[in-house]
Amino acid sequence: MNWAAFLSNYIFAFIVLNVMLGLMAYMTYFERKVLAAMQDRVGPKRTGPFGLLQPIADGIKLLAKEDIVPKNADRLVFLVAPLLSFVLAPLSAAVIPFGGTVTVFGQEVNLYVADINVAVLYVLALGGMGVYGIILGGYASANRYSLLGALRSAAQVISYEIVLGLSLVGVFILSGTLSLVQILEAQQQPLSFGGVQVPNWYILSQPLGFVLFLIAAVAETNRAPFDLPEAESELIGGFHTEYSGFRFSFFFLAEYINMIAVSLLAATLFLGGTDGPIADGVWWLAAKAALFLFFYIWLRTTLPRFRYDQLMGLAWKVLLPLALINIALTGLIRLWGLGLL
Amino acid sequence: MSAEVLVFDILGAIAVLAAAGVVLARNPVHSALALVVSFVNVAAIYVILRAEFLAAAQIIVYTGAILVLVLFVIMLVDPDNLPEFHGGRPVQRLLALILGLALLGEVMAAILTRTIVGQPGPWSPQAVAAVGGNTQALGRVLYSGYVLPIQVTAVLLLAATIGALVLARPDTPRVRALVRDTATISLAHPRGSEMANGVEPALPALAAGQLKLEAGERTLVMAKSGDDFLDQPVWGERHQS
Amino acid sequence: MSDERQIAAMPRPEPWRDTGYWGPTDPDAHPAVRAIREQFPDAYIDAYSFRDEMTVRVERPRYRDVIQFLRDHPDLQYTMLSDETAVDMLRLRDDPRFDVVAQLYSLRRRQRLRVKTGVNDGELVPSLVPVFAAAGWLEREIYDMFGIVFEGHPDLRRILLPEDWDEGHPLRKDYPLRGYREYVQPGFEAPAPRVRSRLRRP
Amino acid sequence: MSLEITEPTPVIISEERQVSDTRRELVLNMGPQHPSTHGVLRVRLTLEGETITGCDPVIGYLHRGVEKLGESKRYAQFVPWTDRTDYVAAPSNNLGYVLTVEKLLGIEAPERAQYWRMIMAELARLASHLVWLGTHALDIGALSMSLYCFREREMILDIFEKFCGARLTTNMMEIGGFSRPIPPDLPDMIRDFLAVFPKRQREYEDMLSANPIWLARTRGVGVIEPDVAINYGLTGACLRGSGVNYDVRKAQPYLFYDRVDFEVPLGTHGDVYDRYLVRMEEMRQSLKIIQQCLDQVPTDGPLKLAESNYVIPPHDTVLTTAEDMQRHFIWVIKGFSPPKGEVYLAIEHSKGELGHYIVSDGSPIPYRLRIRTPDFVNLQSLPYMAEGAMLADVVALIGTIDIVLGSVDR
Repeated sequence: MNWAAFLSNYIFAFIVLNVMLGLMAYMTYFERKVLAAMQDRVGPKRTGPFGLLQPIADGIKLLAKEDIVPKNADRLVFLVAPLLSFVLAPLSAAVIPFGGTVTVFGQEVNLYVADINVAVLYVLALGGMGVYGIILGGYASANRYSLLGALRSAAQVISYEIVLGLSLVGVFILSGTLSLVQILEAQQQPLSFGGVQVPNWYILSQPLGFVLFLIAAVAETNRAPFDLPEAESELIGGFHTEYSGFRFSFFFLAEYINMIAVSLLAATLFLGGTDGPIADGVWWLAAKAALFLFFYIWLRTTLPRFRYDQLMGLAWKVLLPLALINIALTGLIRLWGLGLL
Repeated sequence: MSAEVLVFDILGAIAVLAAAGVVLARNPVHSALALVVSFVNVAAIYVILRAEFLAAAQIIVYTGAILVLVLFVIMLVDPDNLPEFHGGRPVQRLLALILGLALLGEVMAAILTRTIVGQPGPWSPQAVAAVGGNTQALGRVLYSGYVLPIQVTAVLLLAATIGALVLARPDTPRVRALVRDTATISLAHPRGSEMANGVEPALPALAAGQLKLEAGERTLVMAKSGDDFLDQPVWGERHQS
Repeated sequence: MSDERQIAAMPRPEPWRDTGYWGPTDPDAHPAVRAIREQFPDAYIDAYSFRDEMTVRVERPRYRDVIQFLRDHPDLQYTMLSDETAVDMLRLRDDPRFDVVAQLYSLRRRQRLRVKTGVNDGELVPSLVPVFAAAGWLEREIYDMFGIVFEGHPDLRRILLPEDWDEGHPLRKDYPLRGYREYVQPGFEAPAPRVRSRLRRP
Repeated sequence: MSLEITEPTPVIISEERQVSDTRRELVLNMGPQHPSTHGVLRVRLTLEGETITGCDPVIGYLHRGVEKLGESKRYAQFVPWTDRTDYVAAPSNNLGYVLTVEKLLGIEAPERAQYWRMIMAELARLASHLVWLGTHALDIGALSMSLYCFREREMILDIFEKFCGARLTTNMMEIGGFSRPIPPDLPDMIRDFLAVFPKRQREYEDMLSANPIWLARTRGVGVIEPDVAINYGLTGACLRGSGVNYDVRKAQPYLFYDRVDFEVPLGTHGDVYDRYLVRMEEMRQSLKIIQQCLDQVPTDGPLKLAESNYVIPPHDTVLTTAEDMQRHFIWVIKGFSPPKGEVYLAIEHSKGELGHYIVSDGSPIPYRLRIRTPDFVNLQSLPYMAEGAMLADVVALIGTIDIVLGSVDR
């Protein structure tokens, strides 16, 4: 066991996790500020300079709130469900490559926590497991309507997870691998069309895949136009109605971590992660991820909500066929490229 | 006892205990949760065996999709008309016990006497590494030797989905009973009055200026005075000029 | 008076007299009144006009038939029931205690008409719901406020007051302004405390 | 740290009735404390899976007995109560009541006052439509629409505040005209608003009118055929959305609506989207009306019919002339006694036809005061529209009827 490599990797993982949690907290602040700016108002400004301490204030408020467990709730499952979705959310950042390898104090440190050769499948698996947080939350609240709301959002997440997976197959065909590190390297070699240096980002060669991935990612995290099961909580009571206090904030913050994780994934897969015109580096990845986060918030301010049947219809009748067509096309082009056609 | 074997023993033990939990739990949802735990442990064991693709597939397919649908059924169906797990007449229980013990005996015999030993297939670790990892290896084998089985299972799954769709189709779409027949009014409007003579009155003459095109393929008709369109409301597609 | 006011544009004499929104002001010249007279000679009681409005009073049993007739008559066509309400005539006259008033409006001829009928306490009034679906809630409110029961109404129950309101019907003239007793909300023993502020009269 | 609540407070009361062996109906209570019921409205929905099979709106949570109060207050004392019924468009309510009383008394406000009444009524229509658009879009999910709409409404409320001192409960109209002079810079303030608003309204339309999700959520939802709308007694945008041309300002013009040129938009499909288009067009027409009124209004002349005994004498002459002081004293102590008779007058309120029916027995207190509010009658069509609709559509249907519970429950 090469203890030094393990230790450095562990420290890097520790840093990534803390950065993710910090980003998550300030993502709420970022969202409220951008939302306010788009709605012609100011947003949180009182707590600390420019309202920067707002996330901490929210955290303390939620901590101080009474943590009610309904009487006929299934106690154990009720307590575990939010933890499940909160813990699984940041794990998907483990496979995101934040850069190449760097020598620190003479020690080789590679700027990714783990390079699994099925990295994208690992992220999909985490998404699949995340559904359990929602379902168990709804079931354990013993409230008939939060159960219905939970099952609805579970059905939505499963349908869009399929679309998510299939929309990425195009990228796998082009890059020939599932590991994000190798996908990043594949995107770093610039292509040259008649002297024009074009970065080989997959958004250029996979536009349809990119759009499908974006829509499915927004739906997967129950955000913006696809937040019907939660919004319909006015009628039915979404899965986290019975939760209060810090337990509720687990669900609430898990959503934000999911958003950040998916934005990082999208930036790495389609916009060439840390690859940038001037100096490659993690700041490019951060800029691209911020672009996606802004897109999330932009959707939330402008678009109204889907109705439940339109939402499911969109997934199965529109996005899935498009994803399959995208795979077929990419496959044909790939074969034509290899001359095997 | 290298670290791997130790971890394997722990995971194996948890998986077996969880499997036992599936059978013993009174609440069906708890037994489903136990099943989730055992699936995750099996996936972890796959990872130890360097079969990451299988581990990811196990979690995505089994726990992520199939078990979620099982949970759907368990939660949506009322607990009281779920089949009784622990019931069953004494004769059945006795028979079940005997068969169970027989199965256990066979398995233990096979394991203890080491008669079942897998033959090493063509894919030695070096061959797998040469191809670029077990995902690539799996892909090659799957789509070279086993293309026919894949097509057959695809058709089978398609048939199953269509069957499910037919079963779940709502019986007959209800047409909304129009309230008009009880309280019809005789504003000389074809659908208002009882259409005694069955003839629909002519469309009202529409000056071009009166149409105001709007987004969403809709037109608003602008009435200049209180007397326009009084005998015939502007209704329906007929005004797509 | 200051001269500045004299030169004010003198308001038109009798401004509300000749708008023509209710048809001719002379009862005999009004088409609807004439049609009712010949169609329902027994049900017609009288017709009178005030300002530019025309009111027809009919017998209670034929109330729904008259209004159905006014709605379906080809050249009357009072197709919209603007409003239906009741007036407790306790202090103005004694014989029929209540008046059920229907304000009709003819979309086609852009004219209004008011049909009234006298009802005593406990008598049944033929409901207008089969003629106008609008009468559903209007009659439920009349029942809620006055206690007039409409025969033929699909579900006549209280609409504004809580279901367990057992103190009669508030808009009757003999119902005190503050009600008989404090209303105790279900689930509470005492009524909501009334704030006695120093400023208000005791 | 988690305290167990002893007995669960039933926020959502539900019973499940066995309709037939295979189907089971769910009864669901929506409200009365509910973010998208525009106030305290409770809707009992019976659901079969996703579609609604029965819908029974329960109202009366905001019932204050306005009509009973009307029978214990003098004519002029009741005016503040009118702007508490529909608290979103208070000037229109004042106008409705005051015009009916003036018809009973047989008097008419001077020309200048009538023009200013028209301007204020149209501004109230704009304010009410902006509240409708904001909350309707918010219910369907477009968050920022409500912020934009209330930003414009703020400008209208400032105009009201400059005119009568109050933003919401304006209580501005009096029997016989206005007793306070018109602030000199008010017309310019209104003209600035007229210059800014069309551009802002185009912003709303860019966000909603061609938005595919908005179209998907509103087109074909809550369809009402014209004859059914007439039969239900619907008025206002709910009726005009189905193509029936009935606008009280055109059908039975009051004030000077016959001197002003404007058009009445009529929808062709009678669904939520058409009513949205009709109301947006109504806003543009109101701008036209206000513009013409501002041009036509005489800049001087009396604001109040001071010489009639039914009207409170103007403040300045009360202090100076003995005769006015005496008239003022009698008017305040005894009030005025109108002729015996009954009067019904309807005006075009932002939500439909607002009618007042006053029976007078000659005493200074009205014998019977009936307020026919448009949203009470329009709300009756909710069960007709909701039957067979999806659960998520109920929110859109309540929004399209545009109800304010103050005027539904009175």
